[in-house]
Amino acid sequence: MNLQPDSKILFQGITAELSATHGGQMKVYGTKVVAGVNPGLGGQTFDDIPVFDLVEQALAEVGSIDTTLIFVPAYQALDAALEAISAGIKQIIIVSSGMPPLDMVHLLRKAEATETIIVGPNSPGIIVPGKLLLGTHRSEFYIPGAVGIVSRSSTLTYEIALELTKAGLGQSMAVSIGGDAIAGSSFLQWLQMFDADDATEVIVLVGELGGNSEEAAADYIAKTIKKPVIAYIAGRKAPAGRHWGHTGTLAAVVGRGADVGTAQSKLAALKFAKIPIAEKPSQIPDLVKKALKKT
Amino acid sequence: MNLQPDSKILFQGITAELSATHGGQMKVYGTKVVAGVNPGLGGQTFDDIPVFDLVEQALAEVGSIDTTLIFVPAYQALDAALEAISAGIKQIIIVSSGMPPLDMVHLLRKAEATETIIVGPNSPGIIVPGKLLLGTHRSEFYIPGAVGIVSRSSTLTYEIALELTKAGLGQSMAVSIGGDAIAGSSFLQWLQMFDADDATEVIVLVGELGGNSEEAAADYIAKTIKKPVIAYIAGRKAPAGRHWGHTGTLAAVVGRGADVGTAQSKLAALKFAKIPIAEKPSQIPDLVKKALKKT
Amino acid sequence: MDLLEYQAKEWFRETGIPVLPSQRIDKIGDLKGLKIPYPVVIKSQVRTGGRGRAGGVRIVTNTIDAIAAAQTIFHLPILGEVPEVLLAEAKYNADREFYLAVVLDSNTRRPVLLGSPQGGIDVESSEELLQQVVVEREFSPFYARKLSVKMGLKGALIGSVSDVVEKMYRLFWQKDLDLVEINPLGVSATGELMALDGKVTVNSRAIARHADISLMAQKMANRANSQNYFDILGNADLVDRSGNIGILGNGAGLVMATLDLVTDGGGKVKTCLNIGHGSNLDPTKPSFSDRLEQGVELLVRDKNIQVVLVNILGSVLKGVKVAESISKFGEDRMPKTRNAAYPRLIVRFAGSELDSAQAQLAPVAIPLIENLDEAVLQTIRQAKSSPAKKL
Amino acid sequence: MDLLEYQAKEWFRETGIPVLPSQRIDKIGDLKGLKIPYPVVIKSQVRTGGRGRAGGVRIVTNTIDAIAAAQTIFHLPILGEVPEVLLAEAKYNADREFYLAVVLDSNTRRPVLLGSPQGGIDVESSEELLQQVVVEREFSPFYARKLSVKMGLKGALIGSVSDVVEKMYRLFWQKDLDLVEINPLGVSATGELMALDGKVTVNSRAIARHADISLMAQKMANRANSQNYFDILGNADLVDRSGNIGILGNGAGLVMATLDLVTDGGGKVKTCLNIGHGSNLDPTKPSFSDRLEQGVELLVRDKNIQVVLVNILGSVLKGVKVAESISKFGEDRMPKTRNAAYPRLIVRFAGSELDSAQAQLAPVAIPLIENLDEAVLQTIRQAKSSPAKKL
Repeated sequence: MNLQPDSKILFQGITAELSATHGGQMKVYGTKVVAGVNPGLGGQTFDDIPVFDLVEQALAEVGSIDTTLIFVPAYQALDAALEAISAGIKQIIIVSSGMPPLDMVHLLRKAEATETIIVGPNSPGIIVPGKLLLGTHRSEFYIPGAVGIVSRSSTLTYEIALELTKAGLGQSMAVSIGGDAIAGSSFLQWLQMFDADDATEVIVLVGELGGNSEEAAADYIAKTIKKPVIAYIAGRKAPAGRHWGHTGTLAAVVGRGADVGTAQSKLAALKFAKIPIAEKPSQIPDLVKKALKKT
Repeated sequence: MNLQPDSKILFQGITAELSATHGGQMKVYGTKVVAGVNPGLGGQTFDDIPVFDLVEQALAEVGSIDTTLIFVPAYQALDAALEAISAGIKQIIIVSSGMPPLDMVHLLRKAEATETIIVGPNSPGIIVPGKLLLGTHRSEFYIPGAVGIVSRSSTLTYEIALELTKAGLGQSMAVSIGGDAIAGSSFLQWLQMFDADDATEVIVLVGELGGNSEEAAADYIAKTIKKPVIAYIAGRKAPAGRHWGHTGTLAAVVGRGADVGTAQSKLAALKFAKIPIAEKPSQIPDLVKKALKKT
Repeated sequence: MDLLEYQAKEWFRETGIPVLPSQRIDKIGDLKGLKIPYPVVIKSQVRTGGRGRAGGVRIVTNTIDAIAAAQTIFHLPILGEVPEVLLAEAKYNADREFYLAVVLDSNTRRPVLLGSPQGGIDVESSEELLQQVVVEREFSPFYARKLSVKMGLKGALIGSVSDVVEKMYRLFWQKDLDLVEINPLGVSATGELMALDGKVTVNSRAIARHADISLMAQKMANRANSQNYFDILGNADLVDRSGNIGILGNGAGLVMATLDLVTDGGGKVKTCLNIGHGSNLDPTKPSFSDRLEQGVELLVRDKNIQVVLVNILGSVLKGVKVAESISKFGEDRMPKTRNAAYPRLIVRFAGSELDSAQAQLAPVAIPLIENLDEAVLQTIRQAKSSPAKKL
Repeated sequence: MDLLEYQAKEWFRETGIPVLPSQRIDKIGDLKGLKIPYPVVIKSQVRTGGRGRAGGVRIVTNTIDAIAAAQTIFHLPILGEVPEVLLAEAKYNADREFYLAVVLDSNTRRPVLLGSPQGGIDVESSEELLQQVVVEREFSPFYARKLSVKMGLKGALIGSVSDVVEKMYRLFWQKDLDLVEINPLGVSATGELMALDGKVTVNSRAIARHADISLMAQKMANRANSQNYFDILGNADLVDRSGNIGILGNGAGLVMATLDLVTDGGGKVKTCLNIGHGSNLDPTKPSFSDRLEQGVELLVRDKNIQVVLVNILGSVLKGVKVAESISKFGEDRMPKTRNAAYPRLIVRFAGSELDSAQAQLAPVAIPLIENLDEAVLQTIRQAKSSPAKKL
């Protein structure tokens, strides 16, 4: 993935309000949001960002785009992403929440065929503290450093970052794959990325109940990841079978154990893989420090 | 395209009757039809050809397949071709006629994405006289030689082959792209192939009214093809605007000249490109001989 | 298969494309129960173009005028076609008129979206304004937006016009169409859109897989009393009503080549029938020999046809079988038909078992010739020497 | 959203999946007009499983028995659910029973086809027979045939079962389902297929884009008197009826983490409400500050809740605005609600303008704490010290 500070960013679904809030945040961070797209608003300019009706018009004007951020309403996100793919954009971050999962299935089939990276939906995106903000992470909670954070949440990720920052532990990068049942990128891909990233010394994996990404990650970490990993799982005390706004879909109908997706199942898998587990966010800095001492 | 005599061929939509007629013809010609597929007939054997319910079962049994021939009823042809693509087969000849054109649009989008060659639909396929028969060409009309034939018809191709054969002019290969409005392969692709093919010395282009492939071919020949080309166009005397069983769809609604698709338009384009035109099939051998003398 | 305007608009309505309130008028009496307030537009429902210029569209302001207009239009042929039904529709005040279409393009082998900001009868005279967007991959609404932007639209019209195009495309794909056209798409002063006329062409090969369209096709066929039977056998084409030669062949290219040869030689062909080549993959349809036998019979039955040239080349049937089908015909049916007229059969055949085929046809005096030019020559000679037909 | 059996079967019927003749029974009287010949199966329409074992399915042979059975079933709770309607259906003699399903799988991120040659109540006890086919690319019928072959089917059953699976997939895709299941699919001695029971789960996020499903959802919501209002604001979850703490947060992960902390600390949470993070991209839905204000009010109104912990972290709203929403609430509405009960508000906030936010909340005596552990501690302390509620 191209995460250079000078990479060129497109803002699909830009509005005056979104430009003022998230656009402004990114700009302050030095992220080059070179154009916005919103059909019908073409020709306007929001905070120095020129707006176009079509992605291809934006590209014709500003040249090639490294990453597009999608902020359109949920039912329009598939089309926006397909428009970006059709224009040759290879990195897509979908901030929008509420995308129907079959739209994601449709999109992933296309993305895989065209080797396009999809992060999200329902994701605050990626932040490389001090360098690059691709999405809606609140940069105020982050400082540069050596801890990589990968999670499924947005605000819970800030919570973890805040604890680390207060303890003087900066972050190399934080990414949320998004809380939906069908996500564009996986824990595994990001763990691999962090493992290969020179700036990252320790990885914090932030999971939550639902799905089985954490179980798969635990297994993958034990087998493949060389850097130390600390895990935290939210939802231990949540009643069973609830959605909590995430994980709209449960895959397991038949043929799977009844406890798949519970926080307990995830914690068991992490313990089995001998990964240190934080009981609460405020414990994470201590566990990170211990892990750093060992290396 | 792999047209080796020892290439392994699959027969999708095989039945006892089709096996006896077309299967038998191919076998006599030495074509290696290694398996057949027809859902529900799996486990049977027609003339030594083992039949499977699924393409993947056939592949598991006989190994990889170079080309599949599709003989299924028209409305099932899309699915049969997609099944072949999904199993990794890269050359598909669709013999079936009557495929709705939007099924072809669907198929071509997939075929292009997976770099699969589609010949047909509504095509007798390819014959390399004396070496290989991939389809339903009547081999009795062909003898090996140096004339390449590319056409949109089946029986009219035999007519041309018969005239050449009677005149002692053998053929390097004959292919029909099929008579449908939406064809998997184009005149241009085959002209290019013949131009590069060592066995071919002269090319006979057999066109007919409808569409604008012949006009495009004339232009392409003038600009690109080095070998001599002889053309014949059927349908000069046909009433305008009729389908003649081919070309179910006319693209030109607005924005195109009214005479696009007529034999006259094609003849004009060929004349403009200085390509010798046969008035009738029996004139072709003489024109071929003249062309061969010049080279 | 072309739909009539009112049928196209029914589909538009179901799809959510905005159309005016309208009523189908089968007979003059229907105008009395009109539920649309006047002024009303009475429109001839014909498949041919130029309806407006020919007087097939009239605006009326009361029942008496409506009846008068309808009576006129019911009897007004437009390019030879007299309407069986009319459409009574509300009047619309369009500020501007756009042109929109989705059409299958054999050149790009893709559906193409077409649009012009200058629709109505002007669309062909302002071709340079006609914009195209090829739907390269699977459709998504952004293709429609590309068209809107190419048409020069701005602001809210981009979204509303794209929405209509999107619905047209869904209809196109879902119903296997060759064409769906809205011309004009009325645009009101406030930006409201209305499909004022519609054209829909269903791909003939796909009809059988849509229950609803099959039903429509059946009704049309019954009404038009069309060559339904021929269509089952293959494709029949009337070349020249005054011709006296029939051509039957296996394959479109071969039939066309034969037609060219006969016509070049001075023969006059009335009908060509292509019975197709190869085996039938669909067991519900007639076999090759059935198509051959029934096809020959159909041509022979035509009282204007004096010579039938059967050109069968490399069929799935071997020569003996072909000859069998034809000789059976010679024995069984020829005597009866001979009384009525005097059709001669000339068979051109090349392929395996040629000799046995010739032997088989000799007793019934039907010549079997291998050389195409020779068969054509004999056909023309026979047709010229035949006595004039009594009708 | 789970459909009831009769609703699922209506969709099956429209899609061409074979189902038995059946009638919906809303009240006992409906059984008198039964058009299905006896024997008839009376089935409780509940969403929970194990209906058969619980006595919710009965075979009856005459009207008297039917009425008796219906009266029993109408009053029989199955896993706590009492049916509002019953289904009366013809009886079917199945020779064998298969299991078929299409389900969305978050693991492969694709729909998966499931099938077993041993369906009915046995399917879970013979898991090793359950076959899977992942629909990797766009669906085409060959995926369904793969499933049939994996299930061990031969001959004509390959085609007929695949045909049912194909229709299930079309339904799944077209209606945005999480699951469509036929269990059992009855197979007669002659190979005829029949969907004897059906389960359909619609994805909740997609409901709004299907007019027909939206209508069904609305009716269900009215009937079930569900937490509709909460659903507009975000996702509300009842944790423990006997709890006395309410949690409101912006983000599912954050709310869950807060719940864990409070519970680990000995607090008892009744309800959690996630109002979501970020701006609202859909202008028809309430803004962040609306969600915040209305959410707090909903929790405070609950007479069982004594402390509400509001955990807002890095919201799109700056601290001052968050405090404004909450202080407005403190001024305007707290006095009234204080009379009824005594809910305390504790606000945890971190982010820009923290100090100004604290200053703004001071006058209304609502504590704003930056540290999460500290906010949780105070919440638990308050909840424990609060006097018991009078209901």
